[in-house]
Amino acid sequence: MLAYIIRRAFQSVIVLLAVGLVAFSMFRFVGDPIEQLLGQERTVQDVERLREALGLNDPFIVQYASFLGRALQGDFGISYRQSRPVADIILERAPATLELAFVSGFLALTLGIALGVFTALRRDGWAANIIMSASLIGVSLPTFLIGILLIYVFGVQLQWLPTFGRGEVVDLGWWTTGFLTASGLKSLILPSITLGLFQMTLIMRLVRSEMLEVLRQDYVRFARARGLSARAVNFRHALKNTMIPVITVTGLQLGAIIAFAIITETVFQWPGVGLLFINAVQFVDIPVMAAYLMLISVMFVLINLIVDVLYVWVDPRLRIDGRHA
Amino acid sequence: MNLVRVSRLSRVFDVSKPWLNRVIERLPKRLLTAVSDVSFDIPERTTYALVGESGSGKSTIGKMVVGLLRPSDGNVEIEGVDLATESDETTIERIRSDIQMIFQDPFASLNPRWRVGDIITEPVAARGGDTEGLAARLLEQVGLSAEDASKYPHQFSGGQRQRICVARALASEPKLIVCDEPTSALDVSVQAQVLNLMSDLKDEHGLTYLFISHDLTVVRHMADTIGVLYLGRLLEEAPPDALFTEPAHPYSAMLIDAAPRLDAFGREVVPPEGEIPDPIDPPTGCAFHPRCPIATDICKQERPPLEAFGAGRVACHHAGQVRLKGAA
Amino acid sequence: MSDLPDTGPAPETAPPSRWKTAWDSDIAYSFRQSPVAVIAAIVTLILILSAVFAPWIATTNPFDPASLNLMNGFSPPGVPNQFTGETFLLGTDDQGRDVFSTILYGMRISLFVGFMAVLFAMVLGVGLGLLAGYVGGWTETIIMRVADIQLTLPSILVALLIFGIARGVIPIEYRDQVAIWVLILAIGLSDWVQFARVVRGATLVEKNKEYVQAARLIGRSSWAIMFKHILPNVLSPVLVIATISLALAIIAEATLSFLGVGAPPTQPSLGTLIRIGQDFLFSGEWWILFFPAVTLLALALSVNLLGDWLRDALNPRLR
Amino acid sequence: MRTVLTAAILAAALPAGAAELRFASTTDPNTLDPNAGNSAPVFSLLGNVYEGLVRRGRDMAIEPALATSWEPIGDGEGWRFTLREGVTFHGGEAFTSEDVVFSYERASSEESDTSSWFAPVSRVEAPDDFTVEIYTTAPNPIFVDSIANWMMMDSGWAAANDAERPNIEQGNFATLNANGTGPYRVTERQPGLRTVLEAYDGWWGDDRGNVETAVFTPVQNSATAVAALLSGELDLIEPVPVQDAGRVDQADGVSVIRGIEARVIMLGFPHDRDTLYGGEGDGNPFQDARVRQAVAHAVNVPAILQTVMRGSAEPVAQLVSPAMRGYTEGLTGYDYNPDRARELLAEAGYADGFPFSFRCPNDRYLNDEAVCTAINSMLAQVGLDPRFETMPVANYWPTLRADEHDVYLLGWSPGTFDAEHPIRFLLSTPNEEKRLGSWNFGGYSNARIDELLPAIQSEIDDTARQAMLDEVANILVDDAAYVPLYVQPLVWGVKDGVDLVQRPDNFLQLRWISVNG
Amino acid sequence: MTTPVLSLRDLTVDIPTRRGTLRPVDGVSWDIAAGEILGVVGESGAGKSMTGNAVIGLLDPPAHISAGEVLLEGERIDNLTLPQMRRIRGKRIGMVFQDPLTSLNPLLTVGEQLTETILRHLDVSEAEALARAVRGLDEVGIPAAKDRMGAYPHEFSGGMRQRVVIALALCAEPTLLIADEPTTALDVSVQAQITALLKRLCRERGMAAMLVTHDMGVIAETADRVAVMYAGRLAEIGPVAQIIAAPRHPYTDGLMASTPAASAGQARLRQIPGAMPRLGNLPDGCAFHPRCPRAQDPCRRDPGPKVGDSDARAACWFPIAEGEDAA
Repeated sequence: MLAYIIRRAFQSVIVLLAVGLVAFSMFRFVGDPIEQLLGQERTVQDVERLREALGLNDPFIVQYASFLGRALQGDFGISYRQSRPVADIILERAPATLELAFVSGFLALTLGIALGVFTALRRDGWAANIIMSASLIGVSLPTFLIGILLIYVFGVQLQWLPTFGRGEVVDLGWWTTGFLTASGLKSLILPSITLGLFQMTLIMRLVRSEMLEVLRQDYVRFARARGLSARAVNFRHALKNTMIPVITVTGLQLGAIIAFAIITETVFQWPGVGLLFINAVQFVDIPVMAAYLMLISVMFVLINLIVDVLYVWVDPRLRIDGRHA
Repeated sequence: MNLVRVSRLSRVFDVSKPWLNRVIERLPKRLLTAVSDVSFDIPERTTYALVGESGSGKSTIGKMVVGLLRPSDGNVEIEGVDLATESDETTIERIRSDIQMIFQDPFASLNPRWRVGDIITEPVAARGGDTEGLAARLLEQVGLSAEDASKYPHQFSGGQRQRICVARALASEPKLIVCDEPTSALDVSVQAQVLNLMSDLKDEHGLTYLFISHDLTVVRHMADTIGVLYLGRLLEEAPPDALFTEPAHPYSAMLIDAAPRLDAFGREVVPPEGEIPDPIDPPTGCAFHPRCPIATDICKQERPPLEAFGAGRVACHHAGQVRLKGAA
Repeated sequence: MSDLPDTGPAPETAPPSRWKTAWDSDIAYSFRQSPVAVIAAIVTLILILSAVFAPWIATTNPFDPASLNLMNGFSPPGVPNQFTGETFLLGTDDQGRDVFSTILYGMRISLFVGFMAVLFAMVLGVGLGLLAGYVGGWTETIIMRVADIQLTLPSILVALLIFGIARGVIPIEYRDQVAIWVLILAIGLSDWVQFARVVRGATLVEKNKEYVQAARLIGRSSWAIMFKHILPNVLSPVLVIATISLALAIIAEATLSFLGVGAPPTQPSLGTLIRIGQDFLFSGEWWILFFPAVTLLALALSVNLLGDWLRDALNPRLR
Repeated sequence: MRTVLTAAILAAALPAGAAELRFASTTDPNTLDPNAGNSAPVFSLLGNVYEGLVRRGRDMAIEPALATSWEPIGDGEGWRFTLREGVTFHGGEAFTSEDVVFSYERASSEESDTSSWFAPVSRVEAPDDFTVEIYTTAPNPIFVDSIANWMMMDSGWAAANDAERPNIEQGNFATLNANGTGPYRVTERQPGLRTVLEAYDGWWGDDRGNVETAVFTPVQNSATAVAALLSGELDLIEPVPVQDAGRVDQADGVSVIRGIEARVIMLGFPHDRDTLYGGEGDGNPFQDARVRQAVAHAVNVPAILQTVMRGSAEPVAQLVSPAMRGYTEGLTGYDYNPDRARELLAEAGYADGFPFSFRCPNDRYLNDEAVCTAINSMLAQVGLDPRFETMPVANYWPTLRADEHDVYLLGWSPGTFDAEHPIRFLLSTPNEEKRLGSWNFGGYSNARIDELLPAIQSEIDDTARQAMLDEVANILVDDAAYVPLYVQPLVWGVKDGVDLVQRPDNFLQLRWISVNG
Repeated sequence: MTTPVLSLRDLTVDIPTRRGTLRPVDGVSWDIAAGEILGVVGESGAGKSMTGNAVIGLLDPPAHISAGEVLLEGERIDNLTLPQMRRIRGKRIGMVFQDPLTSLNPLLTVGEQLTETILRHLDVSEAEALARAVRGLDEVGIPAAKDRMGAYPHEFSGGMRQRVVIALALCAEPTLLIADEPTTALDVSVQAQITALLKRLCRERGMAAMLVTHDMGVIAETADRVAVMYAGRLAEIGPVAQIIAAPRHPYTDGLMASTPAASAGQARLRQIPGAMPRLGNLPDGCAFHPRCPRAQDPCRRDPGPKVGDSDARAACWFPIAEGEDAA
């Protein structure tokens, strides 16, 4: 296990370096930060002074190296736009995104698995067929359009739910949470549906097909032949085996939730890192963009690692090290 | 004259964990010796059979003979040429076209997306040969009709597919055909058809077979010489009748005894002890000693060499000291 | 050794025609038995055909700026415009473009982008997947790690990156023609990984099958084995993924257009139309958003339904 | 006792009972440092917190603020300001001339983004605690107008918090905190998320409504803001997309307040290129005034205003809006006349049109992309062949600055609210040293305008000055150096019961807001 | 006469498909008495596994029993509801599948799988279930049974795994065991061990068993009686000794003759021409007639009549008389 983690970590570092390089090379094309930093009455001298101060005159590779060097020490630089340390800004925004991603991921996972199991067990039932077809609507409309429609219906027409933001949040140390207030919880509903719908559909369909596959396996037949109850066969035997392939894909999907949060956060003005990133792109706030991308990569790598550990935890066949049957 | 000469053939697979795991978990390198020091010759126009249970290395030998696997040690010479070391392209091509193989699974050995005609002629077409009328001729030779060339494999039954495999094997007019469990996926009545076909073709085309199987009865029917393999080692080599009446090696005797027989109903078999050991960590000395009823100390310490015994060769410290339990 | 009913050789009667064979095949039968698949196929076909024949169906050419009359803007569906008196079936957008015609032309762009992006992703992903699966070793490690990196970067970011680079690199006189291709590249690049993963997995299975060994035995080159032997056998899952990817690519195009990096505003795709239309959601000009959105939904949904059906139909294990 | 007293003061300061106002705008000010960001969002918000020596009234006219009066020194050597007494900063320190001198040094420092305002200033002196003398290198009649956004900071506070100079790239204490003399103080600041302002009881003025607490939330997506206004989550939003104005107006409980902004939207040309950036072959047809006039005739501004802008904007023929000082009355520009446009093109030898690049931002001005798409069609309709492209402003400015453009769209809002401003930035021959023509991307050059600008800048007599401004405006029209299209509209959405004052500079003055009911 | 443990009365299984209804099992009848092992032999597609699945009610839809009866100890079980059937499976009928590797759930320990089965069917405490599980493993010859309870299936060798499967099938002490090709996936030496084990357990427990296999040799050594199936129909049934010594149905004869062992010493094997027909394309009359050397006109019209007594009978128009050379 340890060796596995070390190897993974090593690969992850390479992935991170590559992502960083790609990301950094991209920033040069996003635009010129100076244009966004200085007002219309600035002078050529102002521009030059600021360029020098921000290190924008250095060669690209020097900028990347110094970014990496500082990033290793947890210093992601100062936001051009907000003139504050990027690490602070991201820490401030991360709870919003993480809470949204958590709720969406939770919705996607629980509903996805429940509906997936249901549609697999009632494969030919009308309810299952309706769910299967209807779920495709979730992947047939762009996320932003779903968000806008939800806002229009539930926010503007019915006025049931807030249309933007996180509502009231409670400070718990450096973490801010919307879970503890009614308005915070209400604010979570629409964005998390928007964000989770797509993933839920994917997970549901995956669970269904894997479950159907598992239900055909000999050990399920054998469990049936031993007269085990439907519950034991479907859940104790079939579902657990279904989870093995599902874990991998789900891990990737949860990673995607954080990435997709960009669009949802934009539509709902959700004050998370995704919105921060889109603003950073708009204002060419390179340090924020770089830090965000690194953050996403780290999250992805972490999720991958967790998935691998889970995998071993679920599947005893992977647990043996050195022993041979 | 020997068409095939296999000498001191060995094959080791590295099944170790990755390097880092071994360092951290202090694991040794794990080597699986699939084939260990096997030598035999196949005279032209004869059938040599290799028989053994799973993990005995019989398929690995087959793959090394046809050149799909490289030996770790030892060599295989076909018509005096070792494909692994030969550098002359035309010689390699010539030898290659002299070797063909028939596989176990008639479903997996035909490309499901190719038409039967294309499958059969591929060995010739790939070398730029003339394939005019070839498929039709071959199909008829194996008992199918020429029109079948335009069909796809899934339109045929298992037995018919195996006939197609035979047709493909014949396309390049080979001298040697390695048959790896050619009938173990077939029903008995169909198996008889395929085996008969193979016997007929052997005579018609002057073929040499290396016949690999786990089924003693099939081997006994087909082979001129039988080699018994256990954990990658050749334990005994003998003509079929000698082997089945007077096996010299205790393992051969055990195999023959354990095989279910039609005429032995009501027979109370005392089943053999134990199972095949882990090939990564084979027993010392004679690999069979933990299960051998007549093993002595020397068997644990010394690996017996394969030496001439009776009509064949045997690798046993106590050769010829066992008797079959049931009458053959 | 299965004891299930043999589905092997069919009885030989008079050789049926190719059409008859196709009609009789299991796939065709399962298709006829699935009303959802039939409806989805009809809708897809109608949409594709109307996109292809847009110049003959559409009443105007919305991509010809010289033909537009701004004063026609915001005409409601079927109601004469208050200034020009012209009537438009599905109304007009803010630029006075006939929404019906714009949808047809927009769908052309969306479908073109979708098809080409999937084709690109498929060629790249299948090629790399085959290579990784068949060759193995370092080649495989590198390809699959690159795939990991690719997965780490959300597709939107990849697309933004490619857009930025393209803008910096391509000279202006080509930019208009190239914009679409950049979009295709961007979507395709973010989509190849799943093709590569699936093909690699299937290749790993196929390469150990005996027909591949038979081909190796006669000395066929790796190239021939990969493309002539293995490729045709890994195409079923590829087909399924391609179908679903097509729907995803169409939506990705819409999302990129929403973020303002999609098709140029003078040649709006469905996504651009939706982006434009969503500005008018509150203002009462619902048709500018509604019709393109419904078209997109119909297109993506029917393609998805087809993909869904295809997945089940091509998966013999579920039969 | 003390509580009662506070309550009494409160009651006096807030006439109609304390109220909370939740308002939103698209852009969050990037800083609270009045010298670190020279942009409308910064000044709009800080205008409630900091004050200058002078300020603009409801009608945009300059009126006394921290200075009670001012007068020229000698014959245009500078200006002498008499400061208001009894003013305290939010932190409690008294406001004196020392703070003014400090604020000058800070605002004009190299690190400051507002230093250009002080280019004409030679020195600043403080003869006593409540008098300040600002000397200029040349007579400067509009100097007082130009410093309405120059905000007074407390020298002691800045020193104590190590914020004596603005720091654009690193930020400092003043980036997140503010200590002004204005009617509101910042009690909470979460950049990009939420800013809370509370009424400052110690403010010297009395012209204020009843907003006790104001919560500002940046909402980039205007549609989201509209939804929030309609659903009652916000009391005031700025802007309402023009297309939604009608809907908001009709909705119950909310209404729209319209006005015209200071910003003029125009088309620019590539005057100094030898060959076109997006063209084919040699030559630059836009150097021929007839071609530029043809463009002006080709654009159907009324139609754009009617449809794309929903009748919310006003056409204009010059670079400033009627609300600005120095606006030229009675000027007419080019009418929509496609036939004339084709004639002019034919006269210039381009009857068959020619290809050129036409670039627009898509996230800078109201409906910029839609306006440009419409213009693109109109140019095509007179036979021209524009290669149209839109991009985010982050890419747009760099390409313009790199001279990668032919025809382009530009909006200009004069920071001084004076017609001189666009002449300096847009019409002067570009000259880095003199800081002239820095946004004149097309490189337009006209000797007469270059000659008139210094005269305008130093002319104290309003009539003479207006005559010169009129002359420039007419040159602009004759030459079609730019094609002014319209003045960008101001459209705010408010909840019923919110009374406010909307100024063309789009600044939101909380003290003029009353919330009833 | 005691009631047989299992009685099949004209059992017929149908699979409706779009090309018509397939009939993988067609009118099969037999009895198995307590302590008796009935070997069911036939080639792929003969319907032998399908018969076993039909008995225990594990037919995959759309396959279903369309006619006939299944009686377990005299009581009809083919018309039970699913919950009722679940009470019978494992409890009164045990089943063993071909592949021990895939029959066990890889994620649960052997002990967990055993105890869940015991607790499901027997009203015992958990401790008692554990004890029984250990006993069960011990009985099938798993060494150190107690220590192996916590082991996962992949930690066992192939032969041991099949022993575990047998322990699982028998842990609730059923009266009938259906073993579907239990040794096909095993090596010869292990195969002998497993057949010996099955024989011993049936004898010790007085359990009836239905042993499905394609290997005549295994039947010969294990079964008391043998049923030969062809294309879903029962071709011949009778005591092992009698069938092997004197088969009456030409198919039985051909099947045994085509094994290489039977032709030892001959240059060519005796082969049955052709292949078993597809279910959708069964010939009229006796399904074997196109391959049968003895076929005559009646064979092409009607299935063979039953010949012989209830103990040993064949379905053939022209059965082979004792001592006659079939070929």
